[in-house]
Amino acid sequence: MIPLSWYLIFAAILFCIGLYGVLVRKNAIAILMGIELMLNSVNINLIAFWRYRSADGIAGQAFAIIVFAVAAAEVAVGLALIISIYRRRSSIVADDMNMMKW
Amino acid sequence: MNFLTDPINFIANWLGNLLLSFGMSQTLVTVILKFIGAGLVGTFGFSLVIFTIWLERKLYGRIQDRLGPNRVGPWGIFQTFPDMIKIFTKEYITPIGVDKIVYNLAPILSVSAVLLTWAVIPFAPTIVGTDVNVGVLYLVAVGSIGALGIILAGWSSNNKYSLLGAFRAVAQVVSYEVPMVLALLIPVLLGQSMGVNSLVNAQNVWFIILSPVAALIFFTSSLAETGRAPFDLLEAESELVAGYQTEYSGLKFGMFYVGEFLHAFTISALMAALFLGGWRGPWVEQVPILGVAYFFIKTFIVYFVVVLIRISMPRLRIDQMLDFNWKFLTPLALVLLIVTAIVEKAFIILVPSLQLMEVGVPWVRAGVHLLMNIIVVWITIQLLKSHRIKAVRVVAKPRPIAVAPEPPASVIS
Amino acid sequence: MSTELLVWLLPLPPLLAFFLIILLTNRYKALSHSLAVGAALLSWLGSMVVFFSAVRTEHLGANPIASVLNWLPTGDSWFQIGVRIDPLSAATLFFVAWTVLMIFIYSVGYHNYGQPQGDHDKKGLQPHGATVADEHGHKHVVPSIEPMYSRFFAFIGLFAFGMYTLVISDNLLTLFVGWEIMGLCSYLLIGFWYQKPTARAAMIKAFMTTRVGDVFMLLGIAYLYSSIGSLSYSEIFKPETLQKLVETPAIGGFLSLSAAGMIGILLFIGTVGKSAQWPLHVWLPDAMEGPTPVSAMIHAATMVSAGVYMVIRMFPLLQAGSENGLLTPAMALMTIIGAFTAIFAATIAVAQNDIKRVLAYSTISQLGYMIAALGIGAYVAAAFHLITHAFFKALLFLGSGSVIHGVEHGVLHTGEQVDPQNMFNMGGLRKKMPITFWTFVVGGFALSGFPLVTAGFWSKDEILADAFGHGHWVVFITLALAALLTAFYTMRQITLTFLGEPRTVSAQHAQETPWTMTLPLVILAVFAVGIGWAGISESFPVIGGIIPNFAHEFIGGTLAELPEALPFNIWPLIVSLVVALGGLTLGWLVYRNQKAGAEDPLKIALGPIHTVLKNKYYFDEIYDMIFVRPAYWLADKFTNQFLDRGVIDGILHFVARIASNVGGILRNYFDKPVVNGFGDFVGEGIKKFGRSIKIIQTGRVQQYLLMALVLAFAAMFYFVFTFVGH
Amino acid sequence: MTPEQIIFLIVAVVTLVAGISVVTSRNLIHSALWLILSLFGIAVFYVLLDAGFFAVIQVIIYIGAIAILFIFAAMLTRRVMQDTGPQSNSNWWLGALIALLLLAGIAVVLVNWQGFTALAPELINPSGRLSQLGLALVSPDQYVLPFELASVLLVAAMIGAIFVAGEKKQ
Repeated sequence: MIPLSWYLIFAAILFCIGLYGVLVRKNAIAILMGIELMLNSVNINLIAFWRYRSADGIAGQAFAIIVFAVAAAEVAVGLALIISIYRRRSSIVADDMNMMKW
Repeated sequence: MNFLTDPINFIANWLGNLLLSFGMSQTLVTVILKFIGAGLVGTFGFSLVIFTIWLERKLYGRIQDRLGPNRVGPWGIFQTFPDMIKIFTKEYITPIGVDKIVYNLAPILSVSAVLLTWAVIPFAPTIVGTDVNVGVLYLVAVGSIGALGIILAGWSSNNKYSLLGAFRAVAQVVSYEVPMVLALLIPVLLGQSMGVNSLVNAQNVWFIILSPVAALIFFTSSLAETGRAPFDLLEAESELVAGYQTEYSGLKFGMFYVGEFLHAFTISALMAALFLGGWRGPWVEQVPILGVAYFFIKTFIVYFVVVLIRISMPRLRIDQMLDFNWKFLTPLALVLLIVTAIVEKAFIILVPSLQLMEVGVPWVRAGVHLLMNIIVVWITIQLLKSHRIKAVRVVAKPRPIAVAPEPPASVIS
Repeated sequence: MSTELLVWLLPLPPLLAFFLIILLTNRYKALSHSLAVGAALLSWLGSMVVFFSAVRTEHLGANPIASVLNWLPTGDSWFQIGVRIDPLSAATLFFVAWTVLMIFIYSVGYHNYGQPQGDHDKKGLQPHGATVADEHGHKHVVPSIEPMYSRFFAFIGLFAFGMYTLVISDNLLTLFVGWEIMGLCSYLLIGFWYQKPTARAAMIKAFMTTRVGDVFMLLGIAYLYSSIGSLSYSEIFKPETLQKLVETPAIGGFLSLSAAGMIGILLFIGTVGKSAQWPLHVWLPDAMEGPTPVSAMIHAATMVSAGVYMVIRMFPLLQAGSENGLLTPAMALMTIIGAFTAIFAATIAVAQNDIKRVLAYSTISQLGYMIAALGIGAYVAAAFHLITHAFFKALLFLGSGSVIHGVEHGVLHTGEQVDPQNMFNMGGLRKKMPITFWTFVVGGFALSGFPLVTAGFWSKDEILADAFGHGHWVVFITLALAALLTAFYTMRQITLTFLGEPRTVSAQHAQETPWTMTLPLVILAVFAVGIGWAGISESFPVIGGIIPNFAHEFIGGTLAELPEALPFNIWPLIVSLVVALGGLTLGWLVYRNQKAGAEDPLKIALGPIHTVLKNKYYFDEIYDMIFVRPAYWLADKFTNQFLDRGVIDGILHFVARIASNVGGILRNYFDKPVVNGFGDFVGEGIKKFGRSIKIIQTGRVQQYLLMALVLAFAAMFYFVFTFVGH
Repeated sequence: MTPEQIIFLIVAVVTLVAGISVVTSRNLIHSALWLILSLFGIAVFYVLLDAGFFAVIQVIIYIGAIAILFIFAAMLTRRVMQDTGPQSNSNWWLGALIALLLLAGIAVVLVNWQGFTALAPELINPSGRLSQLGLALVSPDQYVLPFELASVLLVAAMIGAIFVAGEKKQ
């Protein structure tokens, strides 16, 4: 039997990896990938907590479904933005997009 | 259970008992049996392709007023074997600049995705790889892996045409998944299950009678998923050389080739299982092995249609094809799904109060669904009529390539 | 699905059709009428299921099919709305479903579906015909399709929704909602051809006149609610509630009425407006400006019936407090108004030439019949006549529409300038339009009460027998006279329209209408005959009792105690035989030899009285003088010039000047120095501060995130250590 | 060590290695492929957690749609197959520090929590769970509102994405 701690630690590591990707990758698409990793680790937590803490309910699963939907929406809009930016500026390096300042 | 009525389970039982008597644990025996089963289904699938390739070439020939393969074996039936030997012994060419891992991974993904589908197809009431309770979703999931294979092949080849083929693949395969899933939901709704075997079980009346439109949508969109004519834009030879498979040779190309044929056969099998009653037929309850025969008869009928379509239809243009998907198939499938859901729910509510005769209920239900389908089709046709393009689309006026110089004025006078 | 749920769903299809047509399919004529007719068909199907399950239910009156919902919270209780199918509403539902479906189908043909677009047709005007060329190149003018075809179906869909709502509702409020929806639809449909000035005037007239009745009805409903705190029928008709209402005197001791009487009279005024009883009858004849299916639906079968339906529904309340056969004030009022209207409208009908106006006055007269019947307590007879009348009057209206349509065809064909609605321009149509002729004859005979065969005979006879049996002599004689006149003008109409020789070229070229119009006629004709057999009194000689008196048993079951069946008496039967046959014969004798262009023989016989009748006793002119002109004067001179411009504007200008002065002072001495000064100070300060820290804003999203996280960690560590410390 | 634990450890290691490769790989397409592998690993976890439905959904949505979208976007925004130069910005050490700090923080919080090492309870009625989830998502007193909100969000995202990425016709 696998204790809950394994899943939680695993999810935490994955979350931190994703966070690292978001913080340091130059490429905007890679940043989105980092976000996906973070969302997935959250989903693992949701399902794991559901399985270990309240297996007779469905709250965890329902939330996971909604996370799926949000992730899909986020990727669609994010990639659309990236492609649109690429079309205008021929670059998807996040640091190049620094127009929004004084 | 005896050998004559259900040989496969009989042998499996016997083998299991034998292994248990060797002192193996129950888990291990199950695993071994599952592996043997998977190996059998896979091998069976591949060997079937040998036959379908011959069948298709033969049909192709007959339609074009040729003989088709006719040298190796009776009616050329062993023609595929020399071809196989040829393809096995060809040189593997790896172009410069390819992404090697991905390049080699792509054909494997593409063929294994198709083969994975066979895991949930019920051949007979008792012969089914594994009856996953979300089998229909599994089909979709596995289908998307196939798309992945195509994209990777196109990208990793370091070739413009391959990449274009991959782009088209994304546009086509991913788009056509939408109406396919929507159409798949209709059997799910009617059979009230997502397991493929329980869907077959639920078909007292074949779902193609209950919802011919759904069957048609599913058939069309899965045909587009296979990427065969008239939807073979991923590899349109007149535009893209050979699309995503341009840079492949030898066995790797063979894998794509086998994958395509197997895919065509698989969608016929799915069509048979989901809409044509699968293994259902007379006396199947007593003799389960008969189900295999029924199943394959239905599958081959559908496959025959698939081949006929491939042979006789011209290729679509990419914009036409996407228009057809997003502006016609998807809305139609959505409307049909809503209508079916409403009718089904209304029927479930109504049946107790109407006190219909118990015996007639499935047929009444089928009739009501069929009627709604016909109404949907009728309204669709009316809408199409009223939106048909009234004038011929205006094409830019042809410009003369070279203008003749004005004759000097003196000539005229 | 339970029957209750089905009842809830009955009004929905037409409403859906209305919205779909208005919002989506307005441009597609075939789709629109398919939607509307399909919706009517669905509702009809549901109604039939409900009706037959109602018929099968034992003691339906005591245990109606009903369900309620909490709707509006009113303090600590809920205002409930619900549906209720008791025998009366079931029977009403039956005829409403049939007539509505027939009229929907009829409308398809009436608006010339399948014909070409008109040459000069404009929205808001009747179609004027289209020119087509046949294979020889000859040009013909044929009827053209209605330009606002879809709109018509949307409106009648909404109308059907209102009617179904009214019939199935179990309380006065939703009944009133349905009532008002129908009022609106009637307004829209009468003015359907809104570019015709007469249609515009008629629509406003109809709306305003019925509004008078509706206001009183709303007062009655409000009074009822404030007295007993509920509007649902089952609450109102509890014996203790009725007893309480009878014992309470009306507000202000008005005419020493009881509360029950007061409410009854107020509600009855609503009926007077809706069912076009004297003195609010003036709108109905003018409403004939609308398309004929509308006349049939609104002004014969359903909407005007709704008024009568409402008083029948409220009968226990109206009757409350009557002892040993004495009429309550409300019932007495109903008797007087009903009987008077019956004879009054019948006399006018005799002198009308427009085929639809005759029918309109006939409708008023027949509704008066029902009201009078109810007034003398003949509950079942009134309800029964309501049903039979709905069928044969819808039949007559649709038939007249068919006639007009046929003659219009002739008018278009010949290009003659004649009024296609004037009966003196017709004649001899029985050969041209046989189906219309025979069905019209069936309807006309049913209206005149042709003995034994037709439905009208049985229901009318029952009313007369009731009046006779309860000793209301005056009512009996009045109604008998009205019946005589009815038979006379009906035969006048049939003779002028169908018999004899064609009096114009157009009539010669009239043509039978398409099947969408004749099929409803035939079906309604079957009902116009057959529905009467459901109400043959059991004591009737020879044929009584062969068929059980279904109407009496079933509809009578609505009341708490079944009304007793009257013993058979030969006199009212003889009278009704004499008036029906006599009137018919007289009508035929007078008009059989009418020549083209000749004077109306009645005019020669009656002289100036005929002129009075023809001008409807000058009621319109009188109302114009008494109500309309003073209202205009009041609005212009008093409200507009004195009140609005003088008083209200003056006050406003005065207030405005003061406010403007106060504002100026505030601006100069408070706003500019204090508020602006402070605002500028804050703004400048923020600007300086921002200028000094703007360096942090690099525009790089990842650096922001880093900074945010670093700060979050700092905050976290601070809190963790603080908490650990304590 | 039960077989389950062995499977867990193998899959976890593969998933984490794939995850690290996602954020460090120089080639964006390889990143995406590693992402797919990582997502597959997570799907396996769902199976281990008795949520087979989610495993299938994970494959359909993440691998069938999202990952393909990533690859597609990467291909669209690429001139050459190989990326050159470092793929991380100059703050990479700060990012790594923050990530490690966060991990440490979470670990500290988790270890101090007494439910940390709980074992899974027996699953009641595993087959009816899917229909229970489906009913809960559309029943008015449970999750219909969030569910509908999510669907509205998806529609809005779809329209937004089409609008943003679509060619502007002048």
